[in-house]
Amino acid sequence: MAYTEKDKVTQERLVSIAADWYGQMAGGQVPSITLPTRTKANIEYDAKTEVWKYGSKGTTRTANSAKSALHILKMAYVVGFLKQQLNESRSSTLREMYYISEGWKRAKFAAQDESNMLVEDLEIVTKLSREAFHLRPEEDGASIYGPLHLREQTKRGNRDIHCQENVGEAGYPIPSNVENIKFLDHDASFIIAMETGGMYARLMENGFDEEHNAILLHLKGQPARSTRRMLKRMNNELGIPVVIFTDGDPWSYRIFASIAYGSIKAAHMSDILVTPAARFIGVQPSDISDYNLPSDTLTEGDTAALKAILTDPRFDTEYWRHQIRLQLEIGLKSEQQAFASRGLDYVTKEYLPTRLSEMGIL
Amino acid sequence: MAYTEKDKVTQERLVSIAADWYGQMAGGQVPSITLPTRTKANIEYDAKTEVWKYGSKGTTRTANSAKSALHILKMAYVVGFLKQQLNESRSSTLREMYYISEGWKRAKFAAQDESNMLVEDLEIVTKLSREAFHLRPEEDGASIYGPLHLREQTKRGNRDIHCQENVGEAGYPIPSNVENIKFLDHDASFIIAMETGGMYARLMENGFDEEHNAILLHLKGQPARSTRRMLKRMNNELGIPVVIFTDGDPWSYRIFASIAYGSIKAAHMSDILVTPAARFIGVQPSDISDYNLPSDTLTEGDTAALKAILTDPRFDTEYWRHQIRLQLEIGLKSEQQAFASRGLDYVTKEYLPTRLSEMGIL
Amino acid sequence: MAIAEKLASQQKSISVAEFFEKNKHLLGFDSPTRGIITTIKEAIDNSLDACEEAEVLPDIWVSITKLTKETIRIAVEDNGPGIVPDNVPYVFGKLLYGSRFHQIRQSRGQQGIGISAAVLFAQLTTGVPARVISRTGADKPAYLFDLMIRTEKNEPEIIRKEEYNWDRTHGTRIELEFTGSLAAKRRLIDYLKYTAVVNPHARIQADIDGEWHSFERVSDEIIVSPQAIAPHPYGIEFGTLKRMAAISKDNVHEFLITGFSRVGLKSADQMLKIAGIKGTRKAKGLSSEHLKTLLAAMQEVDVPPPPASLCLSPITEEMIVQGLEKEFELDFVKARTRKAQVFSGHPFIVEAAIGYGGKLDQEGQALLLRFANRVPLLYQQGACAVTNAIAGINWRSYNISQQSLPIGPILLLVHVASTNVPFTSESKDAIAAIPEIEKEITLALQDLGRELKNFINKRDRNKLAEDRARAVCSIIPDIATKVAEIVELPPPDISPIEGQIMRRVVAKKKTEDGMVGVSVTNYTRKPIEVMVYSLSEDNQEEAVPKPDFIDVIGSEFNAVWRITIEPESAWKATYPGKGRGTIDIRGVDEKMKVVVDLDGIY
Amino acid sequence: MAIAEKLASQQKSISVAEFFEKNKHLLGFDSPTRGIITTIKEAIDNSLDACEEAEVLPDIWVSITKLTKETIRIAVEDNGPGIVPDNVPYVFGKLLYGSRFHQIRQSRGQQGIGISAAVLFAQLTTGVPARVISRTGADKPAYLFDLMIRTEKNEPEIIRKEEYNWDRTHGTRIELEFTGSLAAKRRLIDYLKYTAVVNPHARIQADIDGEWHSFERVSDEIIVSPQAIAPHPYGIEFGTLKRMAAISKDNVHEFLITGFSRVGLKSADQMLKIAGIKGTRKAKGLSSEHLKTLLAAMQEVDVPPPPASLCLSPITEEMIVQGLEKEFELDFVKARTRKAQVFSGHPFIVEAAIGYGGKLDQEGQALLLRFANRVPLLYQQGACAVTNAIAGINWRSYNISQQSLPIGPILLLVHVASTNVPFTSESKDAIAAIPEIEKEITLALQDLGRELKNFINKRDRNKLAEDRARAVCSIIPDIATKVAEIVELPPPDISPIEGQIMRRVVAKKKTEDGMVGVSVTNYTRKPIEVMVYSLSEDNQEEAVPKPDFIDVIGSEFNAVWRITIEPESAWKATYPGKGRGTIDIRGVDEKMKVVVDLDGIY
Repeated sequence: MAYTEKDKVTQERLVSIAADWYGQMAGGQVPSITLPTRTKANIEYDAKTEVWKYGSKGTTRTANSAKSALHILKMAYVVGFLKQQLNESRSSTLREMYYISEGWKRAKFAAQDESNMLVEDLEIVTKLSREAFHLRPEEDGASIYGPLHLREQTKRGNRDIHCQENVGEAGYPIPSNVENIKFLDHDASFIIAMETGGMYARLMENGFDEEHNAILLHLKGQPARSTRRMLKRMNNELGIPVVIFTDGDPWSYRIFASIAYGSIKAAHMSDILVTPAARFIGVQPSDISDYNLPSDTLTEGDTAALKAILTDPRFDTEYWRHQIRLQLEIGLKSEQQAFASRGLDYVTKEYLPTRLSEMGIL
Repeated sequence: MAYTEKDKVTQERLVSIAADWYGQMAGGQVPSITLPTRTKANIEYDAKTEVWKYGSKGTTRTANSAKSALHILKMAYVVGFLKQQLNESRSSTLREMYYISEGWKRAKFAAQDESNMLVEDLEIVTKLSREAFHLRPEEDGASIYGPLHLREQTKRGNRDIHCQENVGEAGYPIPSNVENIKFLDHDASFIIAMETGGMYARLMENGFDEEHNAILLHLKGQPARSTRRMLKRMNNELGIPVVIFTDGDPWSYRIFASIAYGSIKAAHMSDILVTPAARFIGVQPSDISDYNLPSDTLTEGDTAALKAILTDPRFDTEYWRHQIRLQLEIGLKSEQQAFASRGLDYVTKEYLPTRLSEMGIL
Repeated sequence: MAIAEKLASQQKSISVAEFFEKNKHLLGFDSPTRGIITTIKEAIDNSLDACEEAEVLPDIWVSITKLTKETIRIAVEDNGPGIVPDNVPYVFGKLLYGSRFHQIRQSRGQQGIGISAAVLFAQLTTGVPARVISRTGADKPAYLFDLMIRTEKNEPEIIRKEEYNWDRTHGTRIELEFTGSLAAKRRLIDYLKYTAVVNPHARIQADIDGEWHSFERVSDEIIVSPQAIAPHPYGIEFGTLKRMAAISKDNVHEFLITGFSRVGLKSADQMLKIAGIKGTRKAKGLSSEHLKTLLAAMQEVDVPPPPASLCLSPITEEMIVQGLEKEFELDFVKARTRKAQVFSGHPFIVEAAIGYGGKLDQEGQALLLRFANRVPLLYQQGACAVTNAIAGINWRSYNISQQSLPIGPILLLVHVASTNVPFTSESKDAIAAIPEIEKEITLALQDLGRELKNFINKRDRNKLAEDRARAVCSIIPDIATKVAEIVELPPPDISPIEGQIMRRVVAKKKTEDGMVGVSVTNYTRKPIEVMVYSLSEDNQEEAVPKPDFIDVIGSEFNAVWRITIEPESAWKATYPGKGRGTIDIRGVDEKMKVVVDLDGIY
Repeated sequence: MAIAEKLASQQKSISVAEFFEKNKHLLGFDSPTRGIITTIKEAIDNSLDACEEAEVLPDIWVSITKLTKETIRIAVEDNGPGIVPDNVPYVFGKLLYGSRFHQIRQSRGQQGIGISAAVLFAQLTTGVPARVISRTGADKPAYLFDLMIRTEKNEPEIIRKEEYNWDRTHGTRIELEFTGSLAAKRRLIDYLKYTAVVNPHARIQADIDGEWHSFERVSDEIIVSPQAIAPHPYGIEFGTLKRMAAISKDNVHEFLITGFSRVGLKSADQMLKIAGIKGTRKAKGLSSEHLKTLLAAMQEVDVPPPPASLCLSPITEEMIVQGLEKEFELDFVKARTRKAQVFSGHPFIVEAAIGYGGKLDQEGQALLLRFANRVPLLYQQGACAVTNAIAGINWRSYNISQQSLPIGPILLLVHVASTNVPFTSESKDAIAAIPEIEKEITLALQDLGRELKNFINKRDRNKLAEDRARAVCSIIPDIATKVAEIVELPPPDISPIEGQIMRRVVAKKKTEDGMVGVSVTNYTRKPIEVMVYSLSEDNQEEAVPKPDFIDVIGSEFNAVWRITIEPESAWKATYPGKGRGTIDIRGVDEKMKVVVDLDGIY
């Protein structure tokens, strides 16, 4: 992790935040910082890159309340820490930084959440990702299985790996820093990213990857940044179509949205994390009745989440409006493994081939 | 997954459960089934195998309450389903079986938990593991990084993998069925299994595996059966010592206990899942004061859990009594990444070497 | 200072009638609506008291007629002993005139205020005189009076008095005209209903502006009127003692024995000894100082409680239960009459009842019926010691929800009978919080609460067991089918299992190794006596135990056993044979019996 | 039937004294403990009423002495007009004897029962006669009486009457002996304290068994005694009308005008026209039917409400506030005297006050002071309309927690003044739930609640802003240090930032490009007037704006500006120079001022 030129830029951007505050204070002004407003109302579609980004609405934090003053103090400490870490070519996790803050007296973090938020703020201000700060995510990357040959630059040298031939049944696990991967070759028609491990294993057991030249990807719930970056790179650099297969409930649609549209939390990272070409294969609300799937009644929380989706600009399309309204109407949700009620092979022999050809991929 | 001889034994054991019920009913008796009582009070230390197993206390479920009758009915359906699955050499996840139960009318499962419990009951009665029933776990296996060379028999043929040289930074992911792994070679002095990904990455970044010939293993919280089985096999078959490195709180001690002593839930599987030789390296309650670690106050839940541990026969040793009482006294807990407050290298340069030599491993 | 003379000139005596005219809310005449209920209550109380004294079964007739939009005429008529003509004006036309004020015994009215206050209220609102008709016997004429009260003097004014041709041989009728409305009709009917509950010997009929309500008597037993007793030494105050002594002609020793309840020769001696007074002195001559010493001495000597059975007349448990059942058709009702107790020297008895289910409202707070000396209390429930005591009981421990009062289809009745019921005000709406009384109420209701809990539990338990068994029996066939499918055999006969679960009597026949077994299992909760019939080609003469009777019909043997089987027990007979034939049992309800021939299954 | 005669023989008249002796709880003599408070209350009420009528500033002396373990002597003495000797026995020895019963005006006592009931209670418990000393003027002798009540007749019995050598020129003293205890001493002191609060013109001194309590008068204004008024046509009942007509000598027209409040020529004409009665007929001769029609007509004509200012005597807002402040030392207190209103023809005025903080208990329920006609109500708080009204108000909307009553360091005072305060019972403990009265109480308290909310909010806001600023100022230096470390520069001077945050007046000097800027920013919330002093080697004659004064001291120029700055505004002056020298401001508290020379930083 020692690309000195890149690190130098990062350092400069971080220090310039402190320099701004210094200037404000020297001029007798209360220090402040302006950040884009991080709400649903302030994300906008960027036609050029086809992703959703923060709009022009900004929120200024001025140190004239104890809360804001403390926030700026903590930000100053984080900037100081990162500056030093970059100087020394070290890296650390957010959790480690949280513990390092023990020595920061009043600037000590009250909770992990707080340091996470603060690092996001710095990403936004510097227009750089946390990986550039040498901050490692805690979250686990997903696994890949399929006809893809890649080279990972590790601390122990380069590793060439074929994601069918050189890996066990659990596949190739995506490392935390995807920038270290170079694609060598592939023979894939499409990538199918799945929410659950059960479905990933089902497709593998049924030989779906071999039959359709598919890359199987296990998202493990809400996908980690590295997973999203990996999807983006495979789609962007190798031109492989991406389809997303999740449960049929609002939380799962949000998984899809975070891949295809970008998340509100990480809208400032949309350029590198979002795969606008990714498409939703299912479980669609219409599938629940079309395939007579076992289902659960929507909870109050589900209904509220669906209604929130209806006001989410990212979902403001004919397709989603129709599907969400349908789901609110029938009041049901189904999991992707629910297809098992029609037999263990139904999903690979019937459902997915049908949907893929509907979508023009098969 | 088609080892017909093994499958035949499995099938016979399953059918014999149904045969018992048939006999009871034909004789005018209400059908019943007896299972070991699955509470803390009924696990006993087995000196021969050095693991904790269910004792002799049994609970008999007789179908003279609606709840028990329904339980027996569901068990009968599961037995029927598994008999057929084995016949057809198929496999499935618990979740898939849950959905298949949609077609079972009144025997349909009300919740996933219920089918899990039931499969555990069948494991106990048949003295076979769920893998023998061709039931795949949903849970994710852990990752391994270190000087270990192995061969995995996959559905696509054998794969030979060296867990340092043929894998990326995320390591080698343990597959769901560890029985398909054959160990080829290794150069390891010990295995260090860690609770958090942050610590796993820290040891890798700091070159701990190379410096000490250590196999790093990321447990990902409460370890999956496959992870525990893998540890057991490495310890048992390769004779590599195992140390466990978790946070310093009661939930983490339970992680250790599930590896070294067996869990109450899976006491019937202790023989194949438990590594009695595994040792706890930290975070020990005594480390909190010895190393002046950042700590949190114990919650009411923590205190209750610690007190429960004091009555747990598995923890009835001098060492644990001392540590748990100490922790109750100081009223604090610390995470493993808390060592970062003393610098990013402290854990690999100071803490672990000191502890390992105390334990006679280094 | 001239001011004192000026003030003195304004001072004058106020008549008690004036006082109550101004303070009519004190007597329960706050509003015209309430005034009507109070009037009827006072009239009925008087009628019931009079009938009791005359030992007559009361027959009371109430009529309420709307004369104009705002005027109402009330008439109450009874078959009581009547009132002698000379007394009629005073009974109805003078406040504080009565026969029971100076007596120590249980009665409904006591102060001699109630009915005259109603007359006062009537003349205040309409100015129409009260009309009273009364006759004291078949041999006497009836008289009709039109009466008013001279408020400033508290004296009756006779407007009219004449002989009257009345078909009743004895009784009294009063008619009053009020300004008021029938807004509280519901409450009035409740009042009549509750009065009927605690006066099961009375017949009350009411014509409420054309609506007819009749409350029949449940019991023909004439209530023995409580007798007056002398004051008890523990309940007396200095002023009373002084007054009693002043009018006594006896010596102190005799004065103590005759003047007080439960004071005998011995206790009188003790009292005098402690007080240091010679028993031979005249009571009249004792100084205040002596009397004070005597009073103190009287408190020190052990004297038994007052003779409650003489002066109090509880309704009795049986009568309360009958009364409640008639009016509410309950699933459960129990009553308690507690032993007499004393507060401040006044004897009292608490009676209570709990009713459950039936026509009671399934939801909301319990229906609370409060009574004092057989009179229903309709107002100020919240201020009453009864309500207090009930709210203080932990009803949840009887599995009854509670929100201050208990909640559910529950009726609570509490009756306090005393020579001196301590009301919170003269309108007699609520019983004052006397700890002794509250304790008795609590104990009575706790006792009843436990019984109610048992009743509810038992009912719930039976229902639950039945439901549970039914649920199990609906699952067993599915198990049989599935299990049979797995083991690839025909489904077994599950009727004996069902019999066992449904707590039936199950008879089985099964043949193994040349021995036929006939068994009868009693899964019910009661012992049974049955006849077992076995019709078979096998010779059953060698059966153990031996049949009570064997009949040979052609080639078949008909064996009969007469047996008794305890609950949850089984009887069995065996004999050599091939098991051909049939069995049956008699003596058990068809619905309770399951007969299975296990030889027929395979 | 012989029974009727037997019953008749037992019937007799009951004296009102007997009645109340038996029902003493009705008058507030439930227990010896309570009896003592009631006695003192009745005696003080009488004293205050008498002083008011005589237009004397009341000086009341109370003494309570424990004679034996169980006996207590109470004495109450006043400087009132005294009572003429012939009347003394009746005032103290006869129930229902008084001067105010037939008058329509606000007074404390009304029924002529209270003090004689105390005498009755005393003789009942100890038998010791009441002692009364009274003198009506310096030119008259004082008389001493020992009095008892003949209960069965309700007549006074004079045990002793003699001239007495008394040092007072006028006044009355009563002494009574009771059986009882001082268990309620706390409540008694409260009663005296509360009485003092609503009678700021009275001095009350008490010797409670050796403990001395003094309540000084706050106001020397003599209260004008309320005057009696005629009844209002809306509040009259038929019976009263009939009685009034019967004793009238006027014709109906005159009868209406003189007999009733607020009935003038015109309204009398209207009433007669509606009733169809000739005005010239004598009122006395009208039949019941005519009177009924007249009464109805009287209700139909618009008549203004009764003249409350004449017959009622509110305490007034100012006096309530003074009284409360003296006794409770509150942080906040406000009072409201509402306009007079009418219920059932009786005029009434509601007054209320809210107090907050000070010596009040920080936790628990609000302290509730209830008054009726200037008399504190101590018992039955739960049954009172005042409590009801308070509990019905949503105090949470005034940011006050509530659990039925409001919670916190709050005092609520409610005074209901009326010609006829509707009590729930004759013991006068609680005001009855009259909607008109409850509404007035609610409105008064809601109004005060809003003011209290404003007070609390403002106080909280100021405190909060100050706390917040302090917190921020403790963090700013850390930010400065850390930021300086990152940019590798010396820490900046942060005093102007602190000045801004702490809302101070900040003066700054800063030199850029050869121009010196002197600025003063007023971050406070008020406009300021300051003098700016600038001592410098730079010549400040060219400063814009021009200094009001320039002094040359050696090589230095001393410039002075006198300026006014609005809140949150700044003033600035510039002049060419190098920025050497110092600045200062005067006219602002040192603690509020921050002066920074930014030229000194780098």
